[in-house]
Amino acid sequence: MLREDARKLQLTSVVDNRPLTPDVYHLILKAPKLAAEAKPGQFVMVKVAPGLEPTLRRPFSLHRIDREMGQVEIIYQVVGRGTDILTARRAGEGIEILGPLGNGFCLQEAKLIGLVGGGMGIAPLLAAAEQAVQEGREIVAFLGARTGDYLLAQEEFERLGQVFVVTDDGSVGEKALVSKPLQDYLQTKQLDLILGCGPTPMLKALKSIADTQGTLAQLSLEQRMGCGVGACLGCAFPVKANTPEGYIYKRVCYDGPVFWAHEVLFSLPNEAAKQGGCSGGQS
Amino acid sequence: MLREDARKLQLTSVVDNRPLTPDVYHLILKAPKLAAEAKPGQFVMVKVAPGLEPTLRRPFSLHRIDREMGQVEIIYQVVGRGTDILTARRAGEGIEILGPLGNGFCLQEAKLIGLVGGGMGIAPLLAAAEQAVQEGREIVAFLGARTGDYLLAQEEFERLGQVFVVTDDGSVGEKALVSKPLQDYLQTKQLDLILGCGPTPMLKALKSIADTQGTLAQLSLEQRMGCGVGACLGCAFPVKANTPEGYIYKRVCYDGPVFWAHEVLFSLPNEAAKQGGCSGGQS
Amino acid sequence: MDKVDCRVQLGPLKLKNPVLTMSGTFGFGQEYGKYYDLSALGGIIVKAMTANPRLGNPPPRIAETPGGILNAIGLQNPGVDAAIAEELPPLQDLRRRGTLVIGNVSGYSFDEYCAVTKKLSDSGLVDAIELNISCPNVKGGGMAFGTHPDTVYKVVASVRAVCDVPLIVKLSPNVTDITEIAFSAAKAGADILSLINTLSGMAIDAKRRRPILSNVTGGLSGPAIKPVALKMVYQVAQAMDIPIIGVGGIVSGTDAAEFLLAGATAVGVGTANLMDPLGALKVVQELEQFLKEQKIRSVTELIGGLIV
Amino acid sequence: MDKVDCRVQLGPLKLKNPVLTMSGTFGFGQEYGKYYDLSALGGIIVKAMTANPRLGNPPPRIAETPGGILNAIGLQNPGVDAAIAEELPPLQDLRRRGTLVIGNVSGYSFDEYCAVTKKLSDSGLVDAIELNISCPNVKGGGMAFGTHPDTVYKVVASVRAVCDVPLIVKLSPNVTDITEIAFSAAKAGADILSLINTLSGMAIDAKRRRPILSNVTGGLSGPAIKPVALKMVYQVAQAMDIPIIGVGGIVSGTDAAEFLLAGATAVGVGTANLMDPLGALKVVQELEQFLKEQKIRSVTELIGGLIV
Ligand SMILES: Cc1cc2nc3c(=O)[nH]c(=O)nc-3n(C[C@H](O)[C@H](O)[C@H](O)COP(=O)(O)OP(=O)(O)OC[C@H]3O[C@@H](n4cnc5c(N)ncnc54)[C@H](O)[C@@H]3O)c2cc1C
Ligand SMILES: Cc1cc2nc3c(=O)[nH]c(=O)nc-3n(C[C@H](O)[C@H](O)[C@H](O)COP(=O)(O)OP(=O)(O)OC[C@H]3O[C@@H](n4cnc5c(N)ncnc54)[C@H](O)[C@@H]3O)c2cc1C
Ligand SMILES: Cc1cc2nc3c(=O)[nH]c(=O)nc-3n(C[C@H](O)[C@H](O)[C@H](O)COP(=O)(O)O)c2cc1C
Ligand SMILES: Cc1cc2nc3c(=O)[nH]c(=O)nc-3n(C[C@H](O)[C@H](O)[C@H](O)COP(=O)(O)O)c2cc1C
Ligand code: FES
Ligand code: FES
Repeated sequence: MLREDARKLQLTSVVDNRPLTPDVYHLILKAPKLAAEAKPGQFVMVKVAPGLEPTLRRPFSLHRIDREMGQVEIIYQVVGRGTDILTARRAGEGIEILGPLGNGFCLQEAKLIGLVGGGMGIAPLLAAAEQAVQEGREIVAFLGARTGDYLLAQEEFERLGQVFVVTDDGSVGEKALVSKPLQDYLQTKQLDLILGCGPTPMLKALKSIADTQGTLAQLSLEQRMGCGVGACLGCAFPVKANTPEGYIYKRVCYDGPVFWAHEVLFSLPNEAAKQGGCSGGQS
Repeated sequence: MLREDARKLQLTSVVDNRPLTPDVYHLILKAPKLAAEAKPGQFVMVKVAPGLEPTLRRPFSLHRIDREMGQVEIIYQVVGRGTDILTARRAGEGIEILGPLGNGFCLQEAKLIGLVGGGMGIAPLLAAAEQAVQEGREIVAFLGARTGDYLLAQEEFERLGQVFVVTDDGSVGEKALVSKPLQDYLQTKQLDLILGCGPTPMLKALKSIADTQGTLAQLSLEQRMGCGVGACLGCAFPVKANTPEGYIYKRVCYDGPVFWAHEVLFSLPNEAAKQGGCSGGQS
Repeated sequence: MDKVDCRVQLGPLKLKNPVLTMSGTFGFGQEYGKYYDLSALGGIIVKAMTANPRLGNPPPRIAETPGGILNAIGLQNPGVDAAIAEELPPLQDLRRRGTLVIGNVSGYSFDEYCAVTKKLSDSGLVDAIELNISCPNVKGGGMAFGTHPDTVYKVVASVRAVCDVPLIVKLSPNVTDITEIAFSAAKAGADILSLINTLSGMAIDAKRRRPILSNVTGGLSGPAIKPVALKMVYQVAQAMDIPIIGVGGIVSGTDAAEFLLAGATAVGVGTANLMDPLGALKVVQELEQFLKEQKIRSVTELIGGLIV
Repeated sequence: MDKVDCRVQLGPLKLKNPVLTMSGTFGFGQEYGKYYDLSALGGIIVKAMTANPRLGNPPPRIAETPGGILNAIGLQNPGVDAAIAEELPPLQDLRRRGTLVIGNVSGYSFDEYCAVTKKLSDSGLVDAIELNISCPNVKGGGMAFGTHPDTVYKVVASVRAVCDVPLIVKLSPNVTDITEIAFSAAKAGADILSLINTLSGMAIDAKRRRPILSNVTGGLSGPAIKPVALKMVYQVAQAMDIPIIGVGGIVSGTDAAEFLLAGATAVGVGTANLMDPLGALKVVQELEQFLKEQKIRSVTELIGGLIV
């Protein structure tokens, strides 16, 4: 009765779940099947508690994929009910997850890869950096955060390549947005590929830098999700298309979460917002 | 801002929570305030999980009240979602409870007390038996259950007085309903007071025995509850009254859970069931 | 921010804070008054009163559902005369301390609604009257009072004529168009609307093949219905200019803030009282906390403040 | 008990078991087909189709609520022609294996409903058509198709005339009297009713002071609405004699049994698919388990079997 993707529903066990800052946690899961097949940039839907509540699973990117140990790591920020519940899970407890989901980064033939991460967006880039270096590519990381406390995994990146850090408050590195060191860098050097993840304003800036510089860039996007498997159309993100409206909605969970920067739209063409559809209770 | 009863909301900690049979658990809580003031026959409302789900707390009678250790004990059967969740709570975890609630048994001047318990109904009788014996009274217990496995606390009762046991399947004691040994007993002896707890058919039988023999009897009743504190009128039980209908509804949580057998009605007079009230969505 | 101003003006009523406890979930205040000082509340709406004492429905009267509960209490109450004699006097001290006491009136006929209202209004024991017109059992009729604009108009207008205190009309959510009903109630003289009452629902014990409630159906309340309540409050607030008490699934200060943003001037706490005897107090405290954290000086800034 | 018989006759339709997956929560089956063999299902109702491709609403389209979710997808779909060309053909093998494939039709005008229905009916690619008349955005009108008996009658009758396969009409719960609507639909020629669609609702982010859904309001589904759905199914089943697909918050075999007892002949699983990709399969398996445990030989024994 079950088919191949049913393997993605797996009971993992918590190896560790500890706070890095008061509101950012590092979760390590024993999940051999997942570790064996997951790719950087893919994500999982975590059932934060057994039973009916909360209704939906929570999506988190893989921060690290450790094939040898059969483990995956997630870094999550406590922003609401689901992540709050998650903080209570202790080592040894089981957590049901669904994954790996989505497409992951596509490193192509890139020799020198720029990784641009803002805040929690740094998390999934480490997995990509580790894979890239393992494959003999070179990386350079541009990491930004509110304060030094939120600069995730800085040391890990420093072991892998050159790292530029900035913070909003200047507590660590330059007081700037992460687009600044990237732009500075691109004045003199070229990147074969940029991988970006972070808050929307950062991604917008990144897209415009990539567009103007003509650098290929992939962005990992977020959207509120329902199913996580491509069926409910809940996680829509607008991308350019040859339609009368100039765009269509793609599914972050299935067609993404990684998209080419040049296809993504951070604001809709003209009357788009008005073109609603069936509102008020329908779907 | 808080008033005296707010003390009834207390965070207790689990000392032990283990199965006696596959579906009956014994829960021991560290709860010094509760142990200090609770009386046999009172109950607590247990918040089986933090957060919004399940919506309501679950009522359980106190099986044992240990003032010295500052502990209370509950025996519960797993019958649905709430009790199922409760089985997962481990020693050391906190559980919020509300209690003690209700009126408890009233032993009055009784010298010889008969305790009649069926199934889970045996649980609250132990606390009463222990208190009675401590106060120098004599007890005789009539315990019945489906099978021997469900004969709770038989040994504990045997340490306190004479015990008659019966089971539905005859696996332990006589194959009979618990009213049988009670009736036999009453053929030759007199009880000053009967305390009863158990399934409705048993309570009905008990009431009719007490009525015909003229023995005083108190029954501990159950009803689905909302607030547990007497405000919502959710836990109604019909008792005789001088009203045109011949009865009124009392609150199990507040006026009970212990009622005099002679006042309780297990079936309503005549047209009562028809006298509905505001149905379908209202209250 | 140290101090925030929680006072609101709810139509003709002055509230020390926007949190009311809802009818049927708070008795006549007595039980919860043992848990905390009720003067912390903006007001309390007491259990529904009818002309004569009512026994209420046979048990079970409560069923739990995902995120909510169903109830079919059946308006058990001692009747308006006994309530005036015994239940309302102990609450008068609260009124002196600035917490409103509001009577909830139910009935099975126009006459009953009017009679009960008049007695309560004349008693001087309540600051306002809330009309519960969502009861489907109507003498001779069968059609609910609260679900048809014409009937709503008639009952509210009749009651208005005998009511000398501010009149709150409590609307049923079990309707096609809540704004239509709201218009009727307002046109007939309601000073304030409270919405919503419970959604009609049902629970079944599959193994026993029986409904859980003796009454078969009941009213759904609690967090599960919050989205429906929020939407109806928003819809009515958009459509017309009448003060609204937003009710349905409020268990936290944030929930209360959501209703205010949607356009309510006050909020009602029902099922949360059953979930926790300090439920309504927590809403008061958390709402104040919310205002402080968000650096909002007066709760009135939230009212209708949704950015769409 | 070793074997139980799960087959039901749903009006003109034969189902291998009473579990259908509901429109909008199952796409065109493709994604879930990678998780399990869809022939385990009684049938699948595919995503709503309209005359032209539709983009759908801007994100966010989903909000979580206590015990449920709100959605405002906005009928994103490739249009009926593309669906007939690309989405429905891969499902034909399922039909050969006895699992029904049912088209869900939405529209913004009578003409659109009829046009889409006719194309689907003529295509031979679906076993039945489910008419989604709960969409409040109507060309020129503003009144919803599904909330007034006359409009319901008209749209169902028009569609019936061009529909050569069994016609299911899906009712909105956002009405005063669901039986009135059900009667209209039946009189106009519906073979089967499915109820309920989502309840109208709303979610607000209090800190940002904004609605969570870009569309402001959305449709509430999931366990939270089960009591409302059960009650409406029961009410319609009591009032009239038409086969019913019971829908709303079903996540387990016991939930399914409750709907059957209330009077449904089949059940629909929606949000449960989002909660767990094996959600609908589990309902099938648990229902079978329930029958075995309860020593019920045929699932038909449950239908309407509530003891009141
Ligand atoms: C592909 C993907 C990868 C992600 N990776 C990470 C990560 O590595 N680390 C991390 O901290 N966060 C990550 N997020 C965001 C994370 O999913 C949300 O912070 C989380 O779901 C919030 O849940 P909550 O219950 O605490 O918040 P609540 O606000 O209570 O959640 C309510 C609902 O909204 C959804 N929601 C709220 N915020 C977001 C959001 N930003 N994105 C998507 N759904 C949201 C929740 O999933 C839930 O369904 C990722 C999101 C996506 C889509
Ligand atoms: C005063 C009192 C004392 C009790 N003492 C004990 C005890 O010592 N040991 C024990 O095992 N059980 C006792 N019960 C019964 C116990 O409360 C229920 O078995 C329990 O609430 C079931 O919860 P559930 O979530 O597992 O079941 P579910 O059926 O999932 O519960 C659904 C809802 O129905 C209520 N409910 C279901 N069955 C009962 C019932 N029999 N009585 C009251 N509410 C019910 C639940 O509290 C909950 O609100 C007592 C009940 C009362 C009223
Ligand atoms: C147990 C109970 C009894 C109720 N009794 C009444 C009542 O007598 N009169 C009335 O107008 N509403 C009554 N209600 C409805 C509530 O006042 C309130 O409108 C509804 O429960 C929704 O709010 P909530 O979700 O916060 O509970 C009752 C609700 C419950 C749960
Ligand atoms: C994400 C989502 C999309 C939906 N899309 C449709 C749709 O296109 N057509 C339709 O008739 N119903 C649609 N519905 C309603 C469901 O089919 C179903 O009637 C409703 O969700 C109640 O069932 P549930 O509680 O099991 O989800 C949708 C529901 C959800 C959650
Ligand atoms: S979350 Fe359902 S399609 Fe992406
Ligand atoms: S449970 Fe509320 S009055 Fe007893």
